[in-house]
Amino acid sequence: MTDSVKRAAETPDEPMPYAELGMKQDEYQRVCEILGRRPTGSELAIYSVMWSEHCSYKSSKVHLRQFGTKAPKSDALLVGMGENAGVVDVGDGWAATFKIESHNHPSYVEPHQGAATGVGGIVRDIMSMGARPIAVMDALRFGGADQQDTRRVLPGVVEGISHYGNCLGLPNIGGEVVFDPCYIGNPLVNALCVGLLRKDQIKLATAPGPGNKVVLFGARTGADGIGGASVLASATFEDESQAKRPAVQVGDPFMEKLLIECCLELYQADVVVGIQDLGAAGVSCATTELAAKGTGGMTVDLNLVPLRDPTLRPEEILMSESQERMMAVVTPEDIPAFMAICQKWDVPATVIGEVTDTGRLVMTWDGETIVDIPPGTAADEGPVYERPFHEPEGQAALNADGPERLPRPEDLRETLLRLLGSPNLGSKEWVTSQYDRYVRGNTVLAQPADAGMLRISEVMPGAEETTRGIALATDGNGRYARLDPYAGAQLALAEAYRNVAVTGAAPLAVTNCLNFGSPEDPEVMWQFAEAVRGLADACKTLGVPVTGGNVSFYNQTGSTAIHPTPVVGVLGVIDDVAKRVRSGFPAGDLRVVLLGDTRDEFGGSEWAHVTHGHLGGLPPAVDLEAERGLASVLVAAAEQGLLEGSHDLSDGGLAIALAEACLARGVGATVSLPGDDAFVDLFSESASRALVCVRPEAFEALAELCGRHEVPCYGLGTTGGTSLVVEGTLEIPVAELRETHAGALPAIFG
Amino acid sequence: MNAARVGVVTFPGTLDDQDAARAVRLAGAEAVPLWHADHDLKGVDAVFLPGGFSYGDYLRCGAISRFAPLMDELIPAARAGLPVLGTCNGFQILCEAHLLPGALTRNEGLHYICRDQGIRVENTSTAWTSDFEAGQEIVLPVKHGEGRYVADADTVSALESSGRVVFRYVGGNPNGSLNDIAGIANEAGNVVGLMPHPEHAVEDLTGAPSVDGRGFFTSILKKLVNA
Amino acid sequence: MARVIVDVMLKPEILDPQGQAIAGALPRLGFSGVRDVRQGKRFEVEIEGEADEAALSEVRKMAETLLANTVIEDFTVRVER
Amino acid sequence: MARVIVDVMLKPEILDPQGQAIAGALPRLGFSGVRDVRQGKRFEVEIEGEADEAALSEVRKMAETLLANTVIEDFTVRVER
Ligand SMILES: Nc1ncnc2c1ncn2[C@@H]1O[C@H](COP(=O)(O)OP(=O)(O)O)[C@@H](O)[C@H]1O
Ligand SMILES: [Mg+2]
Repeated sequence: MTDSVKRAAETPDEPMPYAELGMKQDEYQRVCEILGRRPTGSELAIYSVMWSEHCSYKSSKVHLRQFGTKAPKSDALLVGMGENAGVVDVGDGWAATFKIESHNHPSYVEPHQGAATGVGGIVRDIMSMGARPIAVMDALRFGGADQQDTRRVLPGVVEGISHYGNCLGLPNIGGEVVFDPCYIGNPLVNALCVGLLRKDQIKLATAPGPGNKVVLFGARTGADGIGGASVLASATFEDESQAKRPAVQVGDPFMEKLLIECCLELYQADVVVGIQDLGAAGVSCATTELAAKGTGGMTVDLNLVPLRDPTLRPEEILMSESQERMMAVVTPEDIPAFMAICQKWDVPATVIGEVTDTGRLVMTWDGETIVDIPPGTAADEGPVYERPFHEPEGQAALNADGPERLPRPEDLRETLLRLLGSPNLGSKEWVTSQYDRYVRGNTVLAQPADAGMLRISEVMPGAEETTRGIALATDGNGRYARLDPYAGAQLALAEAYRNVAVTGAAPLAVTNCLNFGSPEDPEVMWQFAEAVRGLADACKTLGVPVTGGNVSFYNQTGSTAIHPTPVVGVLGVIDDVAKRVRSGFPAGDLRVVLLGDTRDEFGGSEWAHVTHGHLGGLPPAVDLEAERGLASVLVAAAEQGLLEGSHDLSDGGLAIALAEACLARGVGATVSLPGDDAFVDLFSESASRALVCVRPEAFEALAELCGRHEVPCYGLGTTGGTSLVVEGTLEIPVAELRETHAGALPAIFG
Repeated sequence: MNAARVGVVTFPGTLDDQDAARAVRLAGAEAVPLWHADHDLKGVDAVFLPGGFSYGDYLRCGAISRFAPLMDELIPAARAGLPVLGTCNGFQILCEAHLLPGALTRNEGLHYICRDQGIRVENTSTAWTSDFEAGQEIVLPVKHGEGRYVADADTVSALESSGRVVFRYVGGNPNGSLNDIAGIANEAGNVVGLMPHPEHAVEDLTGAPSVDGRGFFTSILKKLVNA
Repeated sequence: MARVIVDVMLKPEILDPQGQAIAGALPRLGFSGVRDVRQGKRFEVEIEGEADEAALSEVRKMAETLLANTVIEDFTVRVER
Repeated sequence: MARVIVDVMLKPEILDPQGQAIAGALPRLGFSGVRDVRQGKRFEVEIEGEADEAALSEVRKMAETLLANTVIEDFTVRVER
C-alpha cells in the first residue's frame, strides 16, 4: 500500500518512524506544521535526508557564515559558497571550479568502494558547474602505520581512488598521506576535484521555466546507501516489509567517464537550462534544490525513474545514493537533441517530470500523489542549531605540557634519518605511483611537487590557447589543531598557501574540508568554532576567499574524537606555466637560500611525535603578514626567473626540506646553519619559511626582493656533490637518504 | 603536399586520445578523430589506438572494444599494411583482436603502476621505430594495471627470433612481463603495440622528463612521406 | 590432496558494473536472449589431505576473512566433483 | 529463464599473481595446509528460455569470443543445478 497524501490526511495519528531516520521530535513537528498534516512516508524520507547534518549543515551553518561575512574583497570570485562548487576567474576568459569533500565513514566500512565513490561524488559536483573536470587530489589520514586495521584500510582506499580516478582519465596531481593513531577508527578520505570552464558558461542548479522537462540521466537507481529508507519502508508498511538493504555504494567509473563526456557535449550544444548532480540524498536533494532555486515548482512521476532493482519503494528511490546520476532541466524543444547526445554516449536518460510555477514539489507513484511540499522548506529552511561549546577540560593542561621538557638529541644525523624514514615524512610513492598523473597531458607539476600544477590547454574544443596555469595544494595538521584549533586552521591555510606560492603561482582562493568529532559534544564544537573562526580570519588577512567546502562531523569512536582536522585547499594562478619552479636542487653550483626566520618551536612537531610520542604545548606561531610577504617574494622571483628550485618548509623543518631537495634529482648540497642551535635550525617547524636555490649571480636580486617584502634571507651554502653536508653537524650520502626515504611505506605495506 | 593524416580512435572510456592527437599534431601531421561506432577510417594514412579504460576494462582490457564497428574496418586494413600503433589499452585491444599475438595480464605486483620507465628499442625496422637507433635507451611513462605480457613459449621464441620484440624494459620490469617485453610488432612491422606511452613524452613542460616519444611520430611521418 | 572451489559473487543488490558492461556488449556482438550477466570470482584452493568437514570449515573461514569481502560479496564453498 | 555458469581460469602454465598473493597471505593469517590457490572468473549468465543444447552452445560461443581470452584462459560452461 502506498502512503499517499490523501491517506496521510485521513490517518493523522499514524505513528511515523522519524526517530529511526535520525530526526528529532521538534524537527518532525515542524514538518507537520509546514504541511498542515503528517508527512507521507515519502515526504518524511525527503525531509529526513535534507535536514540531516550532512545535507543541511544545521550544526555548522552559524559558524560557516563567517566565510562570507569576513570574506576578503576579490574580483576573482564568480560563484561563491552555496552552489555545488565555487568558481573563480583565472584569466583569459577561463574560470576554475574546485572543491574538496569527505567520504570518511564509507571508506572505513568498505575502503575501496568508499574512497572510489568519494572521488566520483566530487567529480560530479565539478561537472554540474558546467566545467570539464581536469584533475583530482586526495588528502588521506589513517591510523598508525603499524596498526593492524591500517593495513586493511589504506591499501583499499588507495586502490579505490586509483581505480576510479585513473579510469576517469583525471590526473592525480597531489594530496596527503598522514598517519596518527587518532584516526584508527575514523580514517579521513578527502577528495578534491578541479575543473575548468569558460567564464560565460557557468551552469547553476536551478529549474526555471514552467513546462521545461526534468531529465534524470546516468546510472539506474538501485538500493545503494538507503539503510534509513528501508526502516521507513518496513516500519510504515508491515505487510511489505523489505529485506535489509545494503548501505554500501558501489561506483562505476566507466559510467562516470561517459557522463563527463556526455555532459560536456550537452553544454556545448547548449541544451541544458539547469543541472544538478545526485550525491547524498539522491533524487530528494536534486528535485528539492532544483525546484527551490528555479520557478519554484516541479512535478515528478517516480514510476518513471529507471530502476536497477524493481522492488524499490518510492521512499527508497527518493533516498537512494546510487552513483553516477545527474538531473537536468531541458526545454521541450531541446529534448530530442539532449536525448541524441545521451544516446551517443550510451548514457540512459529519462524525462521524469516537469517544471511548474505552483510553488509545490509534487510527486506521484502509481497514479497517487505521495509528495506535495514547498521545496524550499526541505532544501533551504532546515533546522539551524546554535550548539553549545566550551573549551575542552584538559586543554590548558595540554598547552602547558610543552616540548621543552623533552630531551633533545645529540646525534642529529640519526635524528634526521629517523624522521625521514618515518611514515609521515617518508616517500609517498607507494601511494602516488598507483595514480595516473599524466593523463590529459597538461600536468606541469605533480608528486613530489609542493603543489600540483596544470596548464590550461585543450580543455574544450575551439577555446583559444593561453600560457596560463593553475596550481593546487591541500594541507592540514591535526596535531597543531588539537593544540590550538584557531591557530591550527590558520597554519593549514598558511601551508597550502605557501605550497602554491613556491611553485610560482599566486594564491587566489580556498576550499576546505572540516573533519571533526560529534557536534553534540561541546568540546568538539569548541574546536570547530575556533577552527572556522581562525580560517575565516586568516583568509581575510591573506586575501583569499573561501569558495566552498564540506563539513564532516561524527568522526569519533565512542566518545573519543579524532584530532580536529581542518584540511585546506588553495588554488593559485600562474600567468605563464613555463615559469613554474620545481621543488629541489636541479644541479650543482647553485646557492642555497633559506627564506624566513626560525624560532624554537616544537609543539606538535614531527620530531616530538616520532621520537617521543609527545603532543603538547602550542603549535608554531602564526604570522600571516610574514606568510604573505614570503609568497610575494616567491611569486615575484619566479616571474623574474630567479629561482632554480624552491621548496616549502613544514613538517620536520629545514632538515627534511634539505633532504627532499637533494632527493628530487639526486644532487647534494653543503650548507651551514644560520643560528647557534643546530637542532632548532634543523628541526623546528616555524611557519612562513621556504628553501630556494638560485644561480650565484641571481642572489643579489633575490636578496633585494626579500628586503622589499621584509622577508629574512639567509645564504646557507651551495648545491653539488653526492651528499647532504651540514657543516660541523652531519653528512649523509644522498643514496642513504633515498634508501631511508623510499623504504618507509614499503616496509609496512609491501 | 598535404600533411599526413593519422587517425586517433576514441572508444567509450578511451582516455589518452587528446594526448595522442596532440602528439600527432606536434609532429606536424593532422590528427583525425575516429569514432568507435563508425564503420569509417576516413581515409587516414595511419592509426593510433590510444590508452584508457575502454568499456571500463571490466571484463578484460580491450575485450569489448575489439568488437567495435570501427574495428571491422581497422582489422582488415591493418592486415593489408595500414600502419597501426597501439599504446597501453590500444596494445591490449590489438592483442584481443589478434593483430598481435599473446595477451596482457594483471601486473605481477597487483597494483596499477605509474612511473617513468627505461625502455630499450630493440627493432628499428618497424613503421613506428625507424627514427630510433638500434639499442637506443629511452624514457617513457608507463601507467597501467594490466601490462604483463604473456604468450606461450612457441610464440615468445618466434617473436624473439624474428626480432618482433620491439621494446624491452630496462632498469626494472614494472609488471613482470615475460622477457621484459614492453612492446611487439606483427610480422610485417606495420602494427606495433606497447604498454608505455610515447604520447606522454613529447613536450618539455609536461609528461615524462624526456621527449623520447617524438621518435614514434617522426618515424611514421618519414614513412608516410616517403611512401 | 583435494581441490575446493570457492565462488564469490557480489550480493544481488550490489551494483555490478562488470556484468553490466558485458550484458551491454552482447547484443552488439549478435547474442540475443541474455537477460543479465553477473561477474564474480572463482578460487581453486588445493588443500593437503582430504576435503573433510574440518578442511571445508577451514576454507570457509578463509573465504570469509580473505577471499570474499563480505560487506559486498557472498560466497559458496564446495568440493570439486 | 535459466542460469548458465561460465567458469574461466588462466591456463595452468600462465602465472597467476593474484592466486599466489593469496596463497602467500594464508599462512600469515594462520591458515596452513593450502598448497596452491588459483583465481579465476565466474560468470552467471541469465538466459531467456530453457538451457537446452542450443542455448548452451550459444553461451559457449559467447565464452569463446568474449568471456574468455582463449590465448591465456580455459573455460567451462554448465547449467546451474
Ligand atoms: N594521497 C596522495 N595523493 C596524491 N599525491 C600525494 C598524496 N600524498 C602525498 N602526495 C604527494 O606526494 C608528494 C610528497 O608528499 P609529502 O611528503 O606529504 O610532501 P610535503 O612533506 O612536501 O608536503 C607531494 O607532491 C604530495 O602532493
Ligand atoms: Mg610541501
